[in-house]
Amino acid sequence: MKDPDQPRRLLKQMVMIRRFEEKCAELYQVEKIRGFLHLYIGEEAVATGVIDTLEAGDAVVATYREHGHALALGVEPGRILAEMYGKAEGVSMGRGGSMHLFDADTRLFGGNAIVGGGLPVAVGLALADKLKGNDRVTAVFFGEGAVAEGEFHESMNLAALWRLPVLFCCENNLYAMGTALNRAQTQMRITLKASAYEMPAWEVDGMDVLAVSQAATRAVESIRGGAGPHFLELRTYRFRAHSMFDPELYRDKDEVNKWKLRDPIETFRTMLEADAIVTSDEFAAIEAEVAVEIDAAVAFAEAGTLEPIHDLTRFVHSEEVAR
Amino acid sequence: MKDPDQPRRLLKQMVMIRRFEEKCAELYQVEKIRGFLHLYIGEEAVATGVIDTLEAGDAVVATYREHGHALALGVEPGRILAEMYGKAEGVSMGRGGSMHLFDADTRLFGGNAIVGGGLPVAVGLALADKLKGNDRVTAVFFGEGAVAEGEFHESMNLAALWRLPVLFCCENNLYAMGTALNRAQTQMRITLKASAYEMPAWEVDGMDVLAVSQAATRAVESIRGGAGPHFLELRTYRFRAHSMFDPELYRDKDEVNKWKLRDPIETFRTMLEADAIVTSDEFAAIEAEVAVEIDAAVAFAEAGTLEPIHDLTRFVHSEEVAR
Amino acid sequence: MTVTEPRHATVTMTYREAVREGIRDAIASDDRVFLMGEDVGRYGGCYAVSKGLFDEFGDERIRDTPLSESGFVGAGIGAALGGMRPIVEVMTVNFALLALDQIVNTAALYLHMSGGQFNVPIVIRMVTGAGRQLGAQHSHSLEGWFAHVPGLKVVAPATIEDARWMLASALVDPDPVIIFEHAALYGSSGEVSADSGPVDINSARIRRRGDDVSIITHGGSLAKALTAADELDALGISTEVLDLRSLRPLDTAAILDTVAHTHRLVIVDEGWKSVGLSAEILARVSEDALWELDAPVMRVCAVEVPIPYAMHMEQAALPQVADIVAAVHKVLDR
Amino acid sequence: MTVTEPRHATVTMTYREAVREGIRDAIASDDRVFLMGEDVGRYGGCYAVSKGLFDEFGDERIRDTPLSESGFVGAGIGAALGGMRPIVEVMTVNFALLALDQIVNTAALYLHMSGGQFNVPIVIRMVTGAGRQLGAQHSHSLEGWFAHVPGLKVVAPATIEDARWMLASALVDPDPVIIFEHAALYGSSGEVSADSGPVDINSARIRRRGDDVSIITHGGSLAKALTAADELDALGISTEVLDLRSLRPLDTAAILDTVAHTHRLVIVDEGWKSVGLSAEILARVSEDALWELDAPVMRVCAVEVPIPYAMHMEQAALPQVADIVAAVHKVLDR
Ligand SMILES: Cc1ncc(C[n+]2csc(CCOP(=O)(O)OP(=O)(O)O)c2C)c(N)n1
Ligand SMILES: Cc1ncc(C[n+]2csc(CCOP(=O)(O)OP(=O)(O)O)c2C)c(N)n1
Ligand SMILES: [Mg+2]
Ligand SMILES: [Mg+2]
Repeated sequence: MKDPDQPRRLLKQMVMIRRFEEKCAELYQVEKIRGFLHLYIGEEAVATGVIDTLEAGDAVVATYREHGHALALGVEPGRILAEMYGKAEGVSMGRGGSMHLFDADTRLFGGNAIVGGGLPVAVGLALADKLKGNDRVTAVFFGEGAVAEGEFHESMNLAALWRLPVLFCCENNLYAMGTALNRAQTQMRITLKASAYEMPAWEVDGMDVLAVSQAATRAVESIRGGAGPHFLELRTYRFRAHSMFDPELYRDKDEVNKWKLRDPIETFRTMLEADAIVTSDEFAAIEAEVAVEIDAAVAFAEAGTLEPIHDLTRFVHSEEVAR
Repeated sequence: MKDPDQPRRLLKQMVMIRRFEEKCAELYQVEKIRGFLHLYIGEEAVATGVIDTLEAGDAVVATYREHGHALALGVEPGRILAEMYGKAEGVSMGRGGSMHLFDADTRLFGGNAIVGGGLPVAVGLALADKLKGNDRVTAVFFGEGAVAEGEFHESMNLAALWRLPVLFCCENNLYAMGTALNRAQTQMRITLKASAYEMPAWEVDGMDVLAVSQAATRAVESIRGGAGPHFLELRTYRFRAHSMFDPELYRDKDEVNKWKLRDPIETFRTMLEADAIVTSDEFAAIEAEVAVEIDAAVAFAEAGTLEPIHDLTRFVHSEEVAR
Repeated sequence: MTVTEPRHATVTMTYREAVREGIRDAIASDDRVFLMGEDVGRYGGCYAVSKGLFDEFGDERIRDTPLSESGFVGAGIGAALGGMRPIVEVMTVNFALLALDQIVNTAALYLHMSGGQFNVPIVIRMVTGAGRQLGAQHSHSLEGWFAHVPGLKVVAPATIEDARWMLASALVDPDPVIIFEHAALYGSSGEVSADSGPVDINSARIRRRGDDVSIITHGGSLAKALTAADELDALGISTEVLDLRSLRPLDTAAILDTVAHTHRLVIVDEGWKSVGLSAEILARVSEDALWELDAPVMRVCAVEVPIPYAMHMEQAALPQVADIVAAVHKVLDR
Repeated sequence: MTVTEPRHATVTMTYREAVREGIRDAIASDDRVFLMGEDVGRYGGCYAVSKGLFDEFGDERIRDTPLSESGFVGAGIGAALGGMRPIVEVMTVNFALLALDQIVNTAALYLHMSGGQFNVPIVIRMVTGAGRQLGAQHSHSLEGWFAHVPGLKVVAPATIEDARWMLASALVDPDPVIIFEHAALYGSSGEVSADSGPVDINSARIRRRGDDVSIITHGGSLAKALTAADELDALGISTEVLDLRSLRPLDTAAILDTVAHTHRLVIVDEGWKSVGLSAEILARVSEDALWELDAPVMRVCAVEVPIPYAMHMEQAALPQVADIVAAVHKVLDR
């Protein structure tokens, strides 16, 4: 392994996402967080592994299930939580909520709540980079449900045709709300969709953070080398309901439990412990650090302020002076 | 050949389409026909070959380049021409024009002028047949340009997923207005798009009416046998400009002339004469019959009447009584 | 011959149940009817409207679709052309933006473009509205857009009764009908006639009689208007409340009648004001009843801003009872 | 310090050339600007607007796209977010129905949803209007839909001068601007200032002064309104004609000013009447200038029917000079 810090970093990142979202679920129960809340629990290896390979200046476009992506990009947990509280100190000033995390510093372009809606945007970001001669990559995340949308197809075609630096990351968690993949597609090998655009596409174990990281590294290198867009199908599973409103009538507990045996954090931790890379004491330390960060995040969100109502009509148009 | 009348029938049908459209071009010059006029000249073998295999009760959905399809379905030439004249005797009462030929008797559901727009409609027609237990096929025609549209992708997926009796007929004439296929798709083997939906797909010489007919026959049989949707890529070429407004800056005369050597009517006639299936006298007779029919069509259109203006607001809502 | 109308038996149910009963009825009584949309089946519907129907009717008649709004709405149109009577559910109007080509360029135009040959008897249901902190992409109220388009009919059931019975009427209609259900209404409950059958879906209805001022509204805002009317009543102001019910066609006669009666008008619409439904109502009144007006009409609409997530900001963006009351005071100048 | 404004040099060109010059200027003077759309390059543009630009600037800056309206409009939005200044051409508003998700849910909302972080400096040009017998699917006038949406700016150049210079202003704007070009205008020609530079795109402009009645219109209908004004002049009726230019925001002050001056108003809009742009203008006048009106306002709009192909029917469906003249007589009661 080239980067000696990587294992611990990835592990901590995943733990951070997990504990952060467990806290979100709690806070939702007590109505500190409102609206729709989609948890990423079970899928942490995907955002963690992919985003770890990105560099400063690269862009990310994600969905409504994007807390993990924001955290992995290094957006402050307190500002994410403050956003869900609807506070002015939130990443999007409380205008966006859980589904609309945006951050200019880390180039997080949403938090898009229209299934498939972020894909053309990612294509355009990459087009801008290509036209400017920037050596940047845009990673776009979307569920396997989005693959049925016309916008997916149009975006894949444009990116391939113009050889744009886009990394398409399909988070295949087997369900789109209650619709199992086999109810949405006859051809369930999603990488074959990419082949229809002559785009290199790999199936990756999305529960194995190292596998994700390796595949993403290879793809990002190839993209930066000018080979055009690449496609990763990241096979994963969400352990929780689709959102906080979902009674989960469409899948049975056995299936969920079977996948939980492949918990990306547990399996990685066990491996690292077996290889003596991270000891159980160190793991406990990680948990402790994370707990402190999350407490701080909650404190930050709680202490946040409400934007004054008279500012309601801000941000309909830009406030730049030079019109 | 099982059907002894077929060769002559196909030949005459193609000649009819050719001469009819040549007449349309003339009538456009003298402003009898207005609006957009898209000619099918050069592509006659496609509609002729496919539609010859359909049975009464099957449905057709076509594009704005659909005179050939209407004629092949048996819609009266006079009523088609009257439509382009904007006369009340036209198939669509003059409301539609060249791009919107509709005919309930032959189940021609447009004449759709939105690229890709007819595809979901075809899927729905087939869904209705499947739900009703009808043994019918819906053939939908669209250009290779439509393959980039999201509606194409969504329709292919739905038809495949629900195993609907749809025959997808992609008229690949290599250009979408001025955009050559290689400017629109990286992967130019269009049948591979169908593979992404596990749909059987064949490349067919669209300049050879027998090849078209054979492929369509096989596909339609398979569809009626319950095998779900099939896809034909019909490789053809339009000899004329995209519409009457197109200066054809995007392709050179050499290319056009090369394709004209493969004129579907000329090659078929030559073959039939060589095989002594149709003599040159018989061919002359066909031309003569067609000329008479076209004269009659023009006379019919000329004699047509204008719908009274006070009927303008008809057909916004149905006139059935039982609401 | 006049007969005494028998008083219909009534039952109590939620708006959600009312919509579900309407769907159940329609499917059970007509082989051509089926429900199609994202997660209407196994999941039970995003808003639990179709819960239980999948088990009752199976996957052909309660048809889950992939996420392909243009595709399955278009397929619904095709099925309607093919002789079926599809009820297509677009989860919310926000996602219907992906299906507008099919709704406007196909459903609304086919009858006309075909010279009367092909009508499209489709019913498209969709959720509209804001108020649950779902953010800007999930809070549109675009009824006005649809009400702009000839060839469509647009209705908005605001009461449990209409939620229960409008669907039947929409299915009888030979042309496309769009039904807007406001998300905030699903949990509300009330009395419904047990066997009304198809109701008139072209006319508005007075929901409260009054003499001093009229409020015209629809859908999710009706309850707010009625609450405002109660508050005003306590202040001695008698308010008439007209529920539009049909947004296209608009019941101009009913609109003019209430204005002729009270001479003062407040329009309440959760959509944005500019070029919205409220503008059309105001326009019709000004065109046809200008001299009836004793004061300029007031519009109470959403503030012209994407709907924010934070609760206090979202509430500030949406029409509130207090805004309605204030507007009434203004048109009454007291 | 007052300086005498130098009289600008003028040149004569067609509307089509004016739009082309605007694009050429923008691309030549700013590396971030490029034109993207269906057949804008090798074909020279569906309406020949961009003819020659492909040879001049090459395929990166005059970028042909596949037929993927949602995809390439969204890509334009992304490119704008990434620091470019794309001009995206959607061939006609009819096909923009396929791109509304990106225009409304992304372009119009990103600035707001991101709490002010991400503005979208995209310009989207599209052709609108009817009158050339293209049938119902190619004849929509949906400016009013776009004018309904907060976060968008919407302009409609009706003159050669505006066709020439509005684009520059739209590109300076940090937020999404939609430019509607009426198909019937491309062939018209007139004088243009040679070096105006960006013009104000928020205000309406009086195109003809008059005292008896006002006509408010925009885009393709301006010429009809001016012709009507000429005819009325011959009858001794003095007509003021206001060209809206900006459809969102509407220049309410200018609207109210002309009404305050003439007290009688006719609105001309090629879009359908119900819940259209004309409704909003009428509504604003009624709200803010009710007592200024000496007669009910008249709207001259398209008949509420899909636009038919046959010439006599199409013309009957669209606002005509004679309809405008008749409406003026009606509001003047003479
Ligand atoms: C265009 C659109 N259609 C429907 C929805 C409602 N919706 C929200 S999430 C979701 C499921 C998406 O599934 P998938 O893409 O697999 O992502 P996952 O939620 O599994 O991460 C649906 C249908 C939406 N937000 N946008
Ligand atoms: C959605 C949409 N976009 C653009 C157009 C304009 N347009 C009309 S025909 C055409 C080319 C279509 O090419 P193709 O699908 O290959 O069919 P062909 O004309 O070659 O038969 C275009 C771009 C349209 N009618 N609809
Ligand atoms: Mg999923
Ligand atoms: Mg083609």
